[in-house]
Amino acid sequence: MAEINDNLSRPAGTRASRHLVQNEDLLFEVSSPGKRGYQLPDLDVPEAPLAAARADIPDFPELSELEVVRHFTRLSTWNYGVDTGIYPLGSCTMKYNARVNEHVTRIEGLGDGHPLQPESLSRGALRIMRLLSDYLLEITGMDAITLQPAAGAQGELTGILLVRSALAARGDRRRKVLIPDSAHGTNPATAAIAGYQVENLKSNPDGTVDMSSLDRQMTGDVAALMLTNPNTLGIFEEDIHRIADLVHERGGMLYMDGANMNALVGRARPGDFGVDVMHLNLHKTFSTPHGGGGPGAGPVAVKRELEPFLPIPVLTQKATLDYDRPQSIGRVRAFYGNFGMFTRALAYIMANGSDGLKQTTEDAVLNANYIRKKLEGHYTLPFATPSMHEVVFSDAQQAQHGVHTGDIAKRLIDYGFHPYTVSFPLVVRGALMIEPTESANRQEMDEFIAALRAIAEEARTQPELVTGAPYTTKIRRLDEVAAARQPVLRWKPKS
Amino acid sequence: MAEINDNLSRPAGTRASRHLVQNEDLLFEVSSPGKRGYQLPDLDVPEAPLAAARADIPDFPELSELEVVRHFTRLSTWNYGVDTGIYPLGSCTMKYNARVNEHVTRIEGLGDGHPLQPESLSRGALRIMRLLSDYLLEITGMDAITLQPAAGAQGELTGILLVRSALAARGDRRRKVLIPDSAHGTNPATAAIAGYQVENLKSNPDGTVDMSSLDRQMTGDVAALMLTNPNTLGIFEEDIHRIADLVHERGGMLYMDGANMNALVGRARPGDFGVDVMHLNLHKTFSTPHGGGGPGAGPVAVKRELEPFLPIPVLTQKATLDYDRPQSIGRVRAFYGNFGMFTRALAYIMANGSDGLKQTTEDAVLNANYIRKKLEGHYTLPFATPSMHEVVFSDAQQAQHGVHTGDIAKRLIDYGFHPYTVSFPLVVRGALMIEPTESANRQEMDEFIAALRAIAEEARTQPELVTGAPYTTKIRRLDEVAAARQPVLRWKPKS
Amino acid sequence: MLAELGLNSVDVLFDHIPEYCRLQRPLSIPTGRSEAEIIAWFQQAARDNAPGFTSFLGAGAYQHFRPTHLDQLISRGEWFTAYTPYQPEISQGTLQAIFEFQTMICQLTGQEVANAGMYDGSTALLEACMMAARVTGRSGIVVARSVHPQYREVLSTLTKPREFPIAEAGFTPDGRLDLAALKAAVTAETAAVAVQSPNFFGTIEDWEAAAAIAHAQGALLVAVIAEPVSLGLLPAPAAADIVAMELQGFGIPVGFGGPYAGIIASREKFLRSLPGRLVGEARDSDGKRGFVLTLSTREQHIRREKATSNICTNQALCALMASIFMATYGRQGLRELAQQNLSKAAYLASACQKAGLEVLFPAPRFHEFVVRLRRPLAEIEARLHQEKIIPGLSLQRYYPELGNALLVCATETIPRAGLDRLAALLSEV
Amino acid sequence: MLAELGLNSVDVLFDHIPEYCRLQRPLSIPTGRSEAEIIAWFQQAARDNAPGFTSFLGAGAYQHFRPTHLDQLISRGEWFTAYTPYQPEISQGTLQAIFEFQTMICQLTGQEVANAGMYDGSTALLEACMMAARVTGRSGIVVARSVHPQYREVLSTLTKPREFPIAEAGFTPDGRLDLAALKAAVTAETAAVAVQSPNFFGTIEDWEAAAAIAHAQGALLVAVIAEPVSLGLLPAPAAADIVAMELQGFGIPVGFGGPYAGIIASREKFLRSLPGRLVGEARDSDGKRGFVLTLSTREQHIRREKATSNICTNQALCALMASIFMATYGRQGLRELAQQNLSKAAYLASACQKAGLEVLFPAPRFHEFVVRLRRPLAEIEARLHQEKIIPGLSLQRYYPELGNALLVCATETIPRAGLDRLAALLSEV
Ligand SMILES: Cc1ncc(COP(=O)(O)O)c(C=O)c1O
Ligand SMILES: Cc1ncc(COP(=O)(O)O)c(C=O)c1O
Repeated sequence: MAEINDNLSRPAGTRASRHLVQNEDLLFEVSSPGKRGYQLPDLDVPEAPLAAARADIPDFPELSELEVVRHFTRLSTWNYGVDTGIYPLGSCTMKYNARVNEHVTRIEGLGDGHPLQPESLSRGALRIMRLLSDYLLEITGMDAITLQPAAGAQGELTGILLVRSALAARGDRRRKVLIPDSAHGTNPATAAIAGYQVENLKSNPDGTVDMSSLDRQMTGDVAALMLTNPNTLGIFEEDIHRIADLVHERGGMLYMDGANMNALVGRARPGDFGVDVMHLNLHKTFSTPHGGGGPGAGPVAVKRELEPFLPIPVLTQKATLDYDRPQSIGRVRAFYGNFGMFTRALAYIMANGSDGLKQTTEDAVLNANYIRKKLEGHYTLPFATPSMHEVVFSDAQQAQHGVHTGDIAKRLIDYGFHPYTVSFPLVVRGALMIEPTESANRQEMDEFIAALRAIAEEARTQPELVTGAPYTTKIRRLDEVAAARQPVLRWKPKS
Repeated sequence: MAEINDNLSRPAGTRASRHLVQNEDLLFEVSSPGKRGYQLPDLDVPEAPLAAARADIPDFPELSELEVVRHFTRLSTWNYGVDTGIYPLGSCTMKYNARVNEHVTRIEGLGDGHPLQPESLSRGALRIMRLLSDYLLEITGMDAITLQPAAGAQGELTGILLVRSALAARGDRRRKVLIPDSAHGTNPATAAIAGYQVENLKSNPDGTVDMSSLDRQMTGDVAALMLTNPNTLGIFEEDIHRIADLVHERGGMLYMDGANMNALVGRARPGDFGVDVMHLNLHKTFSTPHGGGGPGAGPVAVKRELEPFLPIPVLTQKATLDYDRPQSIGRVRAFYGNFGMFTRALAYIMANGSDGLKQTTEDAVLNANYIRKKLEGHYTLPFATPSMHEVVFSDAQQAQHGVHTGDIAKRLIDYGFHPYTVSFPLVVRGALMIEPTESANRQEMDEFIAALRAIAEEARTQPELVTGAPYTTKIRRLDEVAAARQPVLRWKPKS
Repeated sequence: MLAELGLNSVDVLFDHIPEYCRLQRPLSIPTGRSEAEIIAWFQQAARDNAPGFTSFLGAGAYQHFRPTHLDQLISRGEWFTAYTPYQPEISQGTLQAIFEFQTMICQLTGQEVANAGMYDGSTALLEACMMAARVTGRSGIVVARSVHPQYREVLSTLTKPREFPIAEAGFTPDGRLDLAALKAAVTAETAAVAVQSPNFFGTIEDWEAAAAIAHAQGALLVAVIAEPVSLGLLPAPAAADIVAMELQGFGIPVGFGGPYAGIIASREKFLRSLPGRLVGEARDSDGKRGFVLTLSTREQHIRREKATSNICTNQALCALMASIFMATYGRQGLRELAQQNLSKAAYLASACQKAGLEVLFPAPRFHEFVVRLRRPLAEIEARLHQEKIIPGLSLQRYYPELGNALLVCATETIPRAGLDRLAALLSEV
Repeated sequence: MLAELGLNSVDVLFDHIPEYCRLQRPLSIPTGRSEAEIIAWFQQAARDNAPGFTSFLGAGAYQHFRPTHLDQLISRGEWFTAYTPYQPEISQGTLQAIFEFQTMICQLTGQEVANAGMYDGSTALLEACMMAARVTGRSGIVVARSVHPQYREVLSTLTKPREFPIAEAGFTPDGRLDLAALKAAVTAETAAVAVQSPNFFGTIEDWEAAAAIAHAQGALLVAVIAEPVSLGLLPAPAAADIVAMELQGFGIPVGFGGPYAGIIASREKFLRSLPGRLVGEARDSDGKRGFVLTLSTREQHIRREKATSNICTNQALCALMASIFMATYGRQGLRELAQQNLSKAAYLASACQKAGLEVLFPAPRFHEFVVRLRRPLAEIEARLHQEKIIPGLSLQRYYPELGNALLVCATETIPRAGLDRLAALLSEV
């Protein structure tokens, strides 16, 4: 074990070293009575009384400003971000988050603007929303858009509600939504919340929609097919035209989960291949930072028929706010959505421009295919179908030695890389879902490839080395099962 | 050795863990042809020709913006700063660098103001300089000040030139400067550059100025005594009155190195105890960040007699610039000095106020005495004299086991702390010079004390453990001797 | 790289996309612009808003001082360029921060468990009501009319497909929830009773009274809090069963309405019904404490259509801002901050009264109140804008029954002179 | 803690300070103010300068676009809250960055070694001359009158005590160093010949010619460079023996004159005479490459009065800014940047000429030039300030012989319209 810790745990010649980091206890444990990290101006009006004020907030932290800075600095050093290195989390599009996007978002007059200030004093903000909307419409080929949804999943919900209203307007009430088995979990969860029954649609051996199943399942009771394209296997649904036609013929609508739009920008537009409604993830395709799990933004773009139902307020062509929309589904979120993501996404689009956006798409697809080519054979490729912006392998070969995708992921950490997405999509048993994005450079991709090859070799020759990983981290593999069995979800003072 | 690496190297229950960090080669090694990290606006005027333009900058780096961000992010993770933890580098006053100081420095109209813009358009900047000057004069008890010197050492040089000019104005030309053996290296270096012979003044057994030596050496040929007070041993020169009187009686001037002014602010003023001229280090006492080795700022404050000689331009009471100073020594630096440090220091003074400044001094002195008390016995205290803001031990006990101050420092790293100042001041053989500053909190000081006690124990029982340290860092102990023997001071392409 | 793939053009990689799907022209978007031009463009946009105005707008988005270290800390790449901490060994920073966040939310709200965050207050209210429905097996919702109108709109939009019956309970002339009306509205079919405090008018509600009414019918009380700063001084909604809170007031920029962050806190016994992510303590193979995402069998990526919510990406970075804000102010500072807000609004309300304006709703309030204007805001607005003042929010759209009512908010950011000035101007125009 | 020290008051710790030294009253400074008040105070101060003005000032402090990631990176605590890398094992970030910096400076200047930085360009010139004196064993300095006047002032101030004789060499009507005058001034006593290019007037000098004159007498040529951006296009001063350069133009804020950073680069054979810090490659006990401060026997902390300089704290963070700037622009970008500066100034100069103004000095120039005004700047300034324009620097103080001369700088930051506007205004007033 000592040997493993010492040598094998730090594979030579890789990205990874081990270095000193600071331990840091919980805020409550480093707290000491009477400290505070901030000073307010002296109160310049009489102190008002409040009869029923609370006595105290027991055990709430008490730290100096420096202690706060150190605490959150130290914690950050245990994290890994895009700024740290390649972050090939499939389906998440972990691309570079340019600093200028952060900068413009914080400009005075934007970062501190109030959502309810009069329109006459919000011209700049509305112009930003209008221009972003226009660009997104041009990119998707759709007719109208709402920026309101807070993330992809909320975009899905908004989209499905639009479908429901549009069908209702046709006098058509349907009870089901069809979802491929490769879909992201938010798709079925959304459909259920929107009051639909979810029906599973099986993939064919190519990893795409099985047309005969679709033909069978696409009945008059199906409101929509929720399709991801390229799908979560990174495969473009080549039958998209027939799919769309079939759905439309049967009176349904085609919802596109646009999480993978980064494979298409500048090369193909959902509006041109039959999509009725779709969401975008600004935090994926348009580089707004992932922030450790958000915020994101999930604009929903629609074809003309669905436009009357968009959430209020609707941004008009003249960049004013229209609340008078009798057919609207209503609001899906207070105010206008995650405005700070709009500024970032718009800055991203401006910086890239039409040329750069297309190049970005091409680089993302090229990188994924490069990784695919270099890892084929070392890992099992479940589908021979061409890949777009991401590639999904399975751990079939490694599983024979008792090494699974989750183990390989942990071992990748020892090589200095953030793992790929583990065990998704569910249609592939033991999936390794790899999305390099356009941001990965050649040198680091080669190192990443070499690492995964080396791990494949380790899985054969020293499987317990892989299943015991990671070794290089401050905290070793955590027992998630025990954690869930007796959940401890908050700190409590020792009594 | 494996055992050392594994267990002993990471002392349990300390601040230190080891965690994954990224390796990163030199810029030139990660460079690839054709990349660039920045885009300029299109040139909107005709491209002008230049006959004798250079062909190229061979091997200059070529990186994308993300690669630049990753490079400098990764490099930073191998560093240790005040934000990381306690940084008890004696004489350097590594205190908290408040973020608001950074913020105000970058406000539009300040950060981008040009030094040569007309005074009528620089009122705010001049007001900042005036207010800072006034506060520093109040704190030091001196009569006039220049903010121009770029750091402490340049402040010293400025101060000594002022002495030279003032004496010359008295018709008195002297050749020597007297400097205690405990002084910082910049003191003798400065005196030499200012054209003086340096004469060493021995300390007495209390670690302070030996009055009889001073009496003997303070001749009519000595222009100044350069005294640090509290001195570099952290000891206040209790005879300061007699020292000043003696120097003045013999026609010399008393220069005070104010690097340790953080022990006095709000409690004692050099202007009240006979100092004629002194410098301050804004990056020490007034918390401007150390930046990995600067920038600093070294204002020089003087008594009335020296005022006519201050560098031009002189800031008047009305916050205008006076260039008409016939007796001035001239400029010591282009423009007005490190203005960005003035804003930070002023914000620091404003945030603390008279009450906070005094408290800060008290906390700094209290912390140093706490550490002294807790380490006494474990390490040898060469002087029994009371300590102020820092305490100096010697490695006498540890040296018996072949463990020296430099080894103890490296071992401290394994415990998660930045070392103290090693081997300075020179009057103490094997010095450990510890300055916690007011920013160190009790908990971390206790851990630091425990670490130094544990190392004292290790030095006795496992000296080779200490002399082999550090074990926890990415790079182990570096061979500085070999590096100096065959210096490699730049990267070169492999031929 | 193309060569290594045996390709002569990147186009080949797109060949399998059917011809008719492919875009045959460049996007009609200008070509890439430089950073300098982009910054200049946004600066112009910013100037076309209201930089430098003194604003008395609140209504769910509150201006507070944001400590400068807050943005500096979250701007570390390790925070803002990471994603959901799926790989705990290299995400302990985010995980520990969320664990701390959950704890602080519990401490503030008097609840036993809190999740890692929702999108915002409005969607948190929705999720809370759906959770109540899961817990009670009922679907009726009674919501106070003094809950933020936009929150109520969101609730109505997103529950419509599942046909949750929603009833409203009005408010009394003192600006508080009409408890009698509430009592009448709550039935044995009621899953959730949603009450906001301070309510939309800034008035402080009585959690215990509302809880008693809800519990009497077996319904759950959903406490809605749109201004977290109020919890520095106001009693924790410990009587509530679920707390749906907006965190914007805790250091998140007002920023034209988002991104913000919401949370759900509740009782331990309802844990398995909670929506959203949860972080829990765990041990590593050496026995060391660490943190992991836990109880994910509630979530969409495992449970799919049976999940407690469809949420995936939440507002983690905003939650981190809130954590840093809470840690910075701390136990004493938060109280002082709340006290300042209370005092500023009290001063302004009385200044308005002294200036002859009618202040509606006499019940105790936090930092917002309603004042009746002599004329509709639309008629006097221009004059106030000239003075670089945004006086507050007209309630015309949402509460026409209140006439020319203006919702005014005064936080710690407005010095006394600014308060005096507003009172003077409002009485003039 | 006091208790543990057996003290009942912190005052005891100051008791050994003699009574008469102790301050018996509080400092006459206001008590501590809040962050919000401090920010407001500085914002007011900023407004009292010239925010939003278009400025054509250069003269040793140049406005360039600063990539936004630059400030974000240096704001990481690991960079800006660290100090001099005395402990290499926990300072490899700073050390590697300086090693890269030294390399890039060598690549740009065509020199063999470069130090880790000096305070600024003016003090770098001084240090270069003192170094030349050490190397040559002489003390005479000949400096071109077209070297930045403030640099010359600093040189004069700081060499005075050691009585280094300084002679000046004038400039020709084409704006270049008068080589004949230089030749006449350089003697066998001359240690250093200091020449700036682009010189203070923006004119480009001939390094080889100056070097030949210096070397003919055994003196060293000190090349002064006040605008590093010029090196993107201008030939490296490889003929010089020492380069003294200001780095402000490489991403360091103009910021009212500082902090900036200077450097000294030179030939390998003069290495032991270099002032300032140096970082070198080293191996650790496992044979891994690392970096350390090296050759410190030249420095004050080891050598004391025999040190090559008294410098200790230098301008490391500014040097880091320069490194990030250089790495960001890179091999191609730096050239393009220089080309844009060259072109803007050329355009403006010709626009001024077209507008009927006299442009002095016909020799090739970089991004600055001298134009003769019809009236003294003082008479027309107010009008230009009204238009929010700062037209440049009057040369009255430093070069009275040039009459109403104005030094004008045009960098990449000024769009064409701004250039046209200045030319038009200058010809009007
Ligand atoms: C394919 C797909 N669909 C939907 C989502 C949900 O988007 P969000 O996390 O923004 O709610 C994701 C996010 O991971 C995704 O990958
Ligand atoms: C006592 C003392 N004097 C002088 C100096 C020199 O100051 P600076 O580094 O700012 O030039 C120092 C700096 O370390 C010091 O500690």
